[in-house]
Amino acid sequence: ASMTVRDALNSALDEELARDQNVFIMGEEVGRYQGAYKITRGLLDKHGPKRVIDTPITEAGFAGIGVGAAFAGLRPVIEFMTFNFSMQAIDHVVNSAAKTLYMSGGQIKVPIVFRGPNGAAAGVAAQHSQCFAAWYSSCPGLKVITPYSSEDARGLLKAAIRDDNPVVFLENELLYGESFELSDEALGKDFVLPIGKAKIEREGTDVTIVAFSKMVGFSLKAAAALQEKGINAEVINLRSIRPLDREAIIKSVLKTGRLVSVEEGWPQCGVGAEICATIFESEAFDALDAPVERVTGADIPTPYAKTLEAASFPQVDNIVRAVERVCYRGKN
Amino acid sequence: ASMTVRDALNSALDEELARDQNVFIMGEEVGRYQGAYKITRGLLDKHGPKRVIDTPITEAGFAGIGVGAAFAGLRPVIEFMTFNFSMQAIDHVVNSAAKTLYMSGGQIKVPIVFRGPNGAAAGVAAQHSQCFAAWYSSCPGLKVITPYSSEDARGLLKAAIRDDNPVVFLENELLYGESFELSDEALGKDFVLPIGKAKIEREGTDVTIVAFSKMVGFSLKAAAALQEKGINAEVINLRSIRPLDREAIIKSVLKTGRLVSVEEGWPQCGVGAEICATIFESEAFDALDAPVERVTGADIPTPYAKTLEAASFPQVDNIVRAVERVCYRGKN
Amino acid sequence: KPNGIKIKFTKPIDTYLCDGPKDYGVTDGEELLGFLREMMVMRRMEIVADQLYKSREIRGFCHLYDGQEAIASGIEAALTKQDYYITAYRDHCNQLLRGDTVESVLAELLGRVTGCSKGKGGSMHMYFPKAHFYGGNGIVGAQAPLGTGLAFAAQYRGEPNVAITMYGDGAANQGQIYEAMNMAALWKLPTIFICENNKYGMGTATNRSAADDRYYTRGHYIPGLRVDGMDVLAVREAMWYAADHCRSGKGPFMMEFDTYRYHGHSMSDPGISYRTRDEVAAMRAERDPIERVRKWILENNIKEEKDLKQLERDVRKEIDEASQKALAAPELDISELYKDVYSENNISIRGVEVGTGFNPQ
Amino acid sequence: KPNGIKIKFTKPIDTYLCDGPKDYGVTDGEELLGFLREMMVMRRMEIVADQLYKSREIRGFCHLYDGQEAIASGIEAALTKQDYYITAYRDHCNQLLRGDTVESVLAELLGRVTGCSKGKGGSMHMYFPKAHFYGGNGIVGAQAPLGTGLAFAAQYRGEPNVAITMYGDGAANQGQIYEAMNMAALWKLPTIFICENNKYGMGTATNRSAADDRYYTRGHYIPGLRVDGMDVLAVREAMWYAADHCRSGKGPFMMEFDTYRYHGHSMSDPGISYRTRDEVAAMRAERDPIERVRKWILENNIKEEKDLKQLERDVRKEIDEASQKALAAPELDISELYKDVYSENNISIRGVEVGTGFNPQ
Ligand SMILES: Cc1ncc(C[n+]2csc(CCOP(=O)(O)OP(=O)(O)O)c2C)c(N)n1
Ligand SMILES: Cc1ncc(C[n+]2csc(CCOP(=O)(O)OP(=O)(O)O)c2C)c(N)n1
Ligand SMILES: [Mg+2]
Ligand SMILES: [Mg+2]
Repeated sequence: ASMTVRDALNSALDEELARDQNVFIMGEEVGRYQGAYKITRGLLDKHGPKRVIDTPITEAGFAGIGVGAAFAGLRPVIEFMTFNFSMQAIDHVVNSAAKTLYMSGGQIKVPIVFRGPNGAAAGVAAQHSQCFAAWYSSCPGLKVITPYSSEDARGLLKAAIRDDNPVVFLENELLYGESFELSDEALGKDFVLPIGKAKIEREGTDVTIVAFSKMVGFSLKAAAALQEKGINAEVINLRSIRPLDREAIIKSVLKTGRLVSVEEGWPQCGVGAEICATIFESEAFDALDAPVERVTGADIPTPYAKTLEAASFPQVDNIVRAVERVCYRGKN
Repeated sequence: ASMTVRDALNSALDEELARDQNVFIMGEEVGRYQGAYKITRGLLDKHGPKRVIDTPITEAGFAGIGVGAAFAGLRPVIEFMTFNFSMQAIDHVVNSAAKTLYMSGGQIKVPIVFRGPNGAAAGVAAQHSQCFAAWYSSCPGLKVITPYSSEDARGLLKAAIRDDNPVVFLENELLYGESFELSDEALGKDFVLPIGKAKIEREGTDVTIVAFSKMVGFSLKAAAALQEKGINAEVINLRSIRPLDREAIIKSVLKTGRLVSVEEGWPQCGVGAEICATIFESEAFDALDAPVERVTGADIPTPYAKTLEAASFPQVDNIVRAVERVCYRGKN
Repeated sequence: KPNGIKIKFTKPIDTYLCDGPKDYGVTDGEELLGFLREMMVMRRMEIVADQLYKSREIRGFCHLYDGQEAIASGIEAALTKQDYYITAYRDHCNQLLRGDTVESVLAELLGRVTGCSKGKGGSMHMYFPKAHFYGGNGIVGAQAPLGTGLAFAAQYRGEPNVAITMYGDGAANQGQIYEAMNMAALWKLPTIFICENNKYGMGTATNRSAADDRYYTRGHYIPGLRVDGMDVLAVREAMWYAADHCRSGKGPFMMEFDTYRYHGHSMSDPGISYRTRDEVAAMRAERDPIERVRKWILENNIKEEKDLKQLERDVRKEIDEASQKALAAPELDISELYKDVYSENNISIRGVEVGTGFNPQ
Repeated sequence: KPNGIKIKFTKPIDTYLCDGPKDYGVTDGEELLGFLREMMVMRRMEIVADQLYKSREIRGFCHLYDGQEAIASGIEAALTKQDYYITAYRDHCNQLLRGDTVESVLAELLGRVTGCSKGKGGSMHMYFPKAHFYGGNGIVGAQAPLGTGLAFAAQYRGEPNVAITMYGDGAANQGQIYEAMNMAALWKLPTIFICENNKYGMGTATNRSAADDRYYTRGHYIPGLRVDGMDVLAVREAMWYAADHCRSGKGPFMMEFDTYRYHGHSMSDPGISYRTRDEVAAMRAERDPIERVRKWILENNIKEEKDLKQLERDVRKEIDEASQKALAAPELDISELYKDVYSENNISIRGVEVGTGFNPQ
């Protein structure tokens, strides 16, 4: 069956609400408005206002309420309308949620999911285009998930809700409407994907492209283009940024000897930087035939105008060129 | 002359307050209490309550007020009692301060300094020990400074206050009481250091150690210990994390062929990770005789107990061992 | 052409911890015509923006102000251009009334180099520092401390100016507004917190987001007024009162304007799933701020119906021309992508790929 | 041994949007002795903590509760251990009174494995989930939404329990408290916001941090009480009243306890640069919460002076023993450094150097 990412997220939420009375969804416009991006469509009608809760526009407040409820044993799913607004509440994500199990010597679990669209959408300018993958993934105690396909969306969101740790679940608005094939298994009520495991979306032998979220699709397109140029790229969908599946990356590089990382976030101290460090610190380093390259969002606040915006984020071409460089093609 | 970092910061603030009526200091307990860590000691008496302003405990509020005042042309110095509390106000640092010049097409400058102690102190546990160098340094529009010595403190704080851009100035509580020699030049009222330039604290030929803040001191100690083992290490004090002085790092690695980065922050997507990526993306890669290694804070929330805490952050030994490894010593 | 027209406010002004202004406004024909024209321009500009959005020339978020025009007009009539001003993302008309042109606003919406932010900001990020207008802010509530900071600067420099912060009923629950109010009151900053209560924050009605929706009292220890925001004279009268309060050193003031947005929250919201078509239609029929001024003009025989029709045609033409001009302008050159990140424009900046971006050498 | 002792509160209870409880408490000898002992234990425990800090056995931040004991005691007397409870970093005594032992609290301060958080949390991070105590929080104000979330859980599950959030006068200005209050009132959550007004937030007196320092009214639309926090019976009476309000479904309640901290803000603060020694001395002499109970006991001939002296000696001994035991315990084994980051403890975790840390394989 084919399903949009939106429906995959929606069905995952629906099923988890039905499965466990402790699960509830809370956020701005998640109920009567059906979600700013319609991820929660129909859930209020089906599960009622006790389980699907519209909040005032007070992120610190409702994120904190969610964490408190999780302390007490509930399993909140907190929607940030977009992750840009999670900055209002970031102290609760990090200081209240991520650190409490440790600070309490293992006594207080915080089974909560913070979810919503992350990173750039289209034409929404600097304050609404930030990628939080690197920041949150730097924090011990959190798990950070970045689904790409509908399978990812279903399997990882259900896993996140069932996880006993705080999970930051970074969706992408521009993927919501995209359709993907789903196996029967992936349609099952208990379909969960393991958190912390990457997926090889395309096997290849010449070069490894590591990406997450929307950039997985771009990387697959780049791989197709590269195939025509005789370069057989392997594409890894990280799925989870924390725990980061370093083994999957290393294993692939041991095979290909070449690596390009792709992300929409800013370059400095980004996910690509971490991948670079991972290579230095593993046996993959010796297998390298070329230096690793990053393709990233440009190091600027996101501009509004269309052409400028397009130049601020990786396009398929950028990936192709970077791969060609690490394969010593196109250079000179 | 010898001066503590505390006095260096204090004198820099004092002089800039005296120099420019638009400069003021605002924060919790900066006035009558003389600063939680006494950085602002005496300034209220000297410059009066209009220039040294005690605020309620409302970081989002006073950080935002500072940014608004900067929009209007004042030059606020906002003290976060510690940078841990900057998470309450991080939206103003990033969305209100860093992005506004760009969003306004260059019309609105935001000459503001956010300063205070960053990272781990002693025995203050997980919520009070976070290093924000990587997060803030990922943000275009911000400058991020991490002074080590009293010279750094004076020259960089004065430069930050005179800068027309928002600057995040990350001090270290455990350095406040340390004394350093200051040249006559560094005592001058107009002594400023260039933002974005690293300093070679110790020249060496065998390996480069890149560090910032307190870890510069540890790295110098490690270098001394390594000298005894016949390894001549160059120690780079980054001084500024954004702009990051990539050239200085690259130049050094071209000479030494080996690199270890040291920081107290968490490893994932940290400053060390960025340094790793920088090497891959520069000619320094070809000069490498060994893979780069990171020494970082352990990937855990900071524990309170003394021994555990010590094991959570780089010690001189860790640096020595990492250097020995990249020099292929000690690794049989 | 009668002078000194006295118009009693149809809705009484509600007061909190203060006496409040008089219950009528005084105006004259010229002024009323000025209000009418200005409000027509705003209305028409937003309708053109709506059209340009639907034809995919404008992208992303786009929040329109139609229905709320009397607030922007009444505020300008009461303040000077030295007074500081900040609002949220619904900022096109505020930008315009501070002194910018329709062309500049539309060009920004279109992402053109001639836009007020050179196309870098878009709908939510307009600024007019010449007249002390500091945006335009996409983060709900963030403008409150920023606006308080503008007031801080005014007080710091001993200026007689006030600073106003506009925010919505939805934003009114944001904690940082309370932090700002506390400091404003503690330090007696000359600032007016203005809640534009248009009854919904996106799709949530006020009674579902606020434990107490009398926003003019939410300053608790700060005096406030609730005023008909569809009546430009009432807005002005109330703003005079509040600004006097601030300028006389008494500290901050809370203002609530009772208003309504005709459009959905933003272009992606049809605006009828959480409120009825009837509600919107009734509001247009009974309380429209432009119709009201038009009625005053006709009732007082300042102009005839046909003159006002002509005025409307003129306004349309003017805005269509501005729109054409805006459309004709190019986007910013791609080389400017890396400008304005820092004030000095000589710091190297990485692009998407290695070796791209800006390098000052 | 007289029963049913009636004690009129020396300070009247101030009310806001409610009638308030009666102006006296009823107790008996046994109960008073219980209060006395419990408060002596708290006092002594904090003094021992002070000593251990000065001998460098305790490190980092350490905020003591002496002076405020009647609040912790009065609250426990009014609530059940099913009621939810959260406070700030000044949490040693709350932890103790929820049911933990002196040894466990001191061991945590000492970073020992026998500490309530195994030495990982320290002074600011104590928890006793068995009795619904959720800390201990180092971020000023953060506990307010968290505590509201505890109340949310109680309501969600249909429990009869209330949740209390304690915060200081300094914290009272934090915006997130207002966000939490709004939602609590909107959803009628059974939660009591308790401001322990000890007159200073670190070094800032309330009149320099709050535009309005009647914290019991700061809920604006939420009823509140201001109560003598040095009178354990007044605290209990007020808490009964507030808890009744919450349990009956009427929503949140604001409580302000008028109190004082004898020590500086934390161990690094001598506590006399922003207040006078006289002020502290007068407070000890006139309002000490323990002395007051002692006086009631003597006045009502429940015990004699010498019995109370003996009680004090017993308490000292008990706490010295607990302290010795705590000191004797080891720190957590270094191998536990990487535990409790995640609930499953099978995720690999990097240490300071490559190759160090935890690897499940
Ligand atoms: C901090 C934050 N949270 C959420 C949003 C998303 N958002 C944008 S506008 C809006 C509704 C605001 O309503 P209101 O304040 O009443 O203003 P109005 O749109 O009615 O003018 C929301 C939820 C945001 N931009 N910022
Ligand atoms: C968000 C935040 N800002 C600042 C601090 C530093 N700080 C710790 S306690 C304190 C004073 C709090 O005073 P109050 O709320 O009155 O509580 P009290 O200490 O008097 O019990 C401050 C400023 C902090 N821990 N968290
Ligand atoms: Mg609204
Ligand atoms: Mg206090």
